[in-house]
Amino acid sequence: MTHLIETHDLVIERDGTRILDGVSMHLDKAEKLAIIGSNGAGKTTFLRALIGLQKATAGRIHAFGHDRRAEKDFHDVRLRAAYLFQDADDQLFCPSVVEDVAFGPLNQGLSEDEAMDKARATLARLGLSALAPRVTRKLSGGEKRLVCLAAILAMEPDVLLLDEPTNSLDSQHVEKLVEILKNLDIALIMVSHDRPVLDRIATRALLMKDGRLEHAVLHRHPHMHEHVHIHADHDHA
Amino acid sequence: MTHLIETHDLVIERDGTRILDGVSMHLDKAEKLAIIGSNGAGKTTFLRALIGLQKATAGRIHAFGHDRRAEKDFHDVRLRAAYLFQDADDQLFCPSVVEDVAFGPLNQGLSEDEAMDKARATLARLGLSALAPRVTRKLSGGEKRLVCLAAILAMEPDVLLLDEPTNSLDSQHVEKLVEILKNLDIALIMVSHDRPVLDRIATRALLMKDGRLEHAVLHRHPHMHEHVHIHADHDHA
Amino acid sequence: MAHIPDGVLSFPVLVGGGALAAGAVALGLKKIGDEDIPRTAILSAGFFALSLFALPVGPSSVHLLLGGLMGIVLGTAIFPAVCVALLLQAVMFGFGGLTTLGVNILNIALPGAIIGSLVAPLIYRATPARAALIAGVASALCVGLTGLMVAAALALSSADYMLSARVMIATYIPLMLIEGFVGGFCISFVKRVKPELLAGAA
Amino acid sequence: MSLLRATDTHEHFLARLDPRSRIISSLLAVLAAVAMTSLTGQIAMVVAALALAAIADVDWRAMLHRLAHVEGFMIVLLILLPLTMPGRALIALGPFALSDAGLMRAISIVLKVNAAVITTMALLATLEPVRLGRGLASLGLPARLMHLLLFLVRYQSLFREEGARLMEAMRARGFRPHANLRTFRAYGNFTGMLLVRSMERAERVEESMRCRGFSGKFPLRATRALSALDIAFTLLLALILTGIILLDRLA
Ligand SMILES: Nc1ncnc2c1ncn2[C@@H]1O[C@H](COP(=O)(O)OP(=O)(O)OP(=O)(O)O)[C@@H](O)[C@H]1O
Ligand SMILES: Nc1ncnc2c1ncn2[C@@H]1O[C@H](COP(=O)(O)OP(=O)(O)OP(=O)(O)O)[C@@H](O)[C@H]1O
Ligand SMILES: [Mg+2]
Ligand SMILES: [Mg+2]
Repeated sequence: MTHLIETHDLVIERDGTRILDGVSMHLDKAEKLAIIGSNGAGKTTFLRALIGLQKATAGRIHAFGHDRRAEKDFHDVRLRAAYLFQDADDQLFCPSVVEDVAFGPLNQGLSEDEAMDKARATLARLGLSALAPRVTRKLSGGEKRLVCLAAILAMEPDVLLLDEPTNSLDSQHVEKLVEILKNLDIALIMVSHDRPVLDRIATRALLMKDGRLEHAVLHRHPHMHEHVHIHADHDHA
Repeated sequence: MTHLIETHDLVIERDGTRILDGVSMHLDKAEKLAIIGSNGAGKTTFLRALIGLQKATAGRIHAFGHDRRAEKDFHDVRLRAAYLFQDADDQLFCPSVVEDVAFGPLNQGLSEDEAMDKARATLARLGLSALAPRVTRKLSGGEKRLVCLAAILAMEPDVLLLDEPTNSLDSQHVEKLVEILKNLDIALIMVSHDRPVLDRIATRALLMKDGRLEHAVLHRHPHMHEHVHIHADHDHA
Repeated sequence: MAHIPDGVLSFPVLVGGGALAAGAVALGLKKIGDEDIPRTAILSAGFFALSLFALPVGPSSVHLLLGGLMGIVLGTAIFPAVCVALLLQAVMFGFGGLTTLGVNILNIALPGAIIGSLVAPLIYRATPARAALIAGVASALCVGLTGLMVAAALALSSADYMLSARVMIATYIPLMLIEGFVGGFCISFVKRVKPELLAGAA
Repeated sequence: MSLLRATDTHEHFLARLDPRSRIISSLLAVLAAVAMTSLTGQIAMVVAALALAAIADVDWRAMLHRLAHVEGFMIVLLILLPLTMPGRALIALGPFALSDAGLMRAISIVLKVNAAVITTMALLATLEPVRLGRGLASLGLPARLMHLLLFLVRYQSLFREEGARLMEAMRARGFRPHANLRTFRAYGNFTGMLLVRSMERAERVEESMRCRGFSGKFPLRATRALSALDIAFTLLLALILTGIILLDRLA
């Protein structure tokens, strides 16, 4: 077993409804795995289960060389597999942006100063230095999302679990994110409805359907179609 | 002045920072107006100002034939211009889905039964009948978004103000939404980073930049590019 | 630990506590206008939800009493807020009791109301760091006073409880420390993020 | 967690009782439980409470779970009373002695507290909080207090969920609580964030309601008259309670 993360017949019930009905999958080193599926299919539930935020009803989760069952088994999984929440509001809880980004590194044992430096460096890498002193509650929707991304990247995880990372990002920031994710030498699982972005990043895809993950194929072919561009008027004036 | 909604030199400051710095625009009947712009540009702030949720520092808002200044001026604007919040969680407050969708029609003076019928009909139109009895807080991210859409469509407004409506929707639901919006015979303003969707719906586009709205041109040209498709494996097996 | 259940206290203590609490709640209700009801209520819901979280500290876990913070944010509206919260808690979760409702309201809300009203104006004007210090001390004091009042209610009910009551006071000391720190950091957070929240009682 | 299981979902006869009748009945029962002076009376009250719970068809496992929590407060008393009350020593533990009077006192408290809690749960925990609020209002609770209660009911579970997600976000980034300053600061941020969010939620919800044309107050339903069933139930209970009180005083 050399997979980074794998699940076997994972079953999850919530309020008596079976959401996941035997999910088996694995993630290998440096793999960029896309998970697609319709609204309510159980993608978020699955990601949360991987780091133990959602309790499994049955089945096995094996991560970083060990079986993970009880809450304490997941402590070090969470330090190595960083999770981007689907809703940015749920993820931010420190007063200022830079403190929020420094929270993960602090928990990893860095000193206050080191953690702050790392937070600032990560923000700079994403072009967000200007946000550092801002109050997290007073950011625009997209800004919150970007700060959450910085917060998990600052932990330098081995695996990224991204729940719809491009939601509410503008095209420039999507571009920047794609570049960063493509060049990162770590494994990631990315849930998204944004097909063009998945196409550019993913090396493999799975489809969540009827409570299971099925193989899906990525196949590329050249395509001709009409494309609309929107520019500011003066670009052409 | 026959525009449905127009603003003149709208200025908005929040916490002493000037977010909007003289926005002038207008929306005509049956127009589908796209507003684009980078994260934090002020798009959400602008939409909120149009229905008086965000107080303007200076400038004029003229809607449905009247100048709108004080809180009470906006009461009937809000019944005719329905606003889809950027964050679905903020918008849902009734215990069950069908009650939430019926809330607007009820306030418009329909009887309990009529409002419920309308709510059910709207949900059916969006293919969401199965969600009707569900608890709003226990929906997936995309499901919440869809219910919010149903809630404002049920009010049969004259104008739709949509703040990133396709966020976290799967491709089927995006498709359905695009069809509905294209075929609706009402005006709308749509803020979004989802260019392909804007392309298909918008008849005109504005760019939010440096606190102002600039004209932007939509121009279409045929385009050749590689396209990746993701299917479930068995589709091809 | 501050929620005394039905069946422990004597009738005179129950009646006395009930009467005083009724007066305090009426006073608090008078101070809030109809238009303040949603704000007070939703904030109370926030406090109520917070008090239900078991915060792990080392090997054990604590529930915050929040008397100090509520006093600072809500002022005298703390009485009705605590009243509905304790009623709901007694009915839905079986914590506290129906006959002891009055005594329990006083035990939690009275220290908060007095100390909170005293320090709220100071906190409103202070820097975040100073505000944190003041709020921390106030929170800890409120927990201590609540402990004393719980002990007093027991001791007044029966001489048999005397010694137990004294020992019980000692159990409040760790909670004072924890609530002092958490309350202080909380106010520093609020000062930086949404100082308007502190304008109500100041 | 919910004790609502039977009574409010099925057509149970308790569900057809007016909330006022249930509130008054449970108050009477709790008062009687508190007033017991003899062991016989206290045991009789526990039996009566269990019978009520059986009639209400409560979820016994949830009930046990809650009782276990309630005993938390009493543990201190239960341990301390036998050790500190004067009386005949039953067992000596070094310098400490368990007195008979103290032990009796502890047992009587356990019985009284449990009788009260079980009745409250049987009659009130199974009542939907919104109906409880309306019932209390028609019994004279000030309208403002009722609105506070109704808002509290509606929003406390929402904030508990939001809080739970914030806690998850902390755990997801490797947070582990210790007894140190960093832990307290994280809890302070957590507490502050939840408060700020409740405030902002209040603002947003109000906006969302205004956007959908809401302008007035929540409609209050008119109170209906008590039915014969309501009166019969409360009277019968009062009669039984009187019997137990007599038994207690004679014993
Ligand atoms: N708190 C909850 N309690 C019970 N069921 C829930 C809860 N939250 C979500 N569900 C249900 O679980 C199912 C899976 O939800 P999940 O959030 O995992 O979907 P998803 O695939 O992430 O969808 P989306 O693309 O819309 O985010 C849905 O049917 C949803 O209604
Ligand atoms: N509550 C607030 N108080 C003060 N400033 C705020 C507040 N909320 C947002 N801002 C700031 O106002 C500016 C505009 O925010 P707005 O939400 O309108 O942006 P947006 O264009 O909708 O961005 P996005 O695409 O990310 O949603 C941003 O710089 C943001 O940081
Ligand atoms: Mg999801
Ligand atoms: Mg926005």
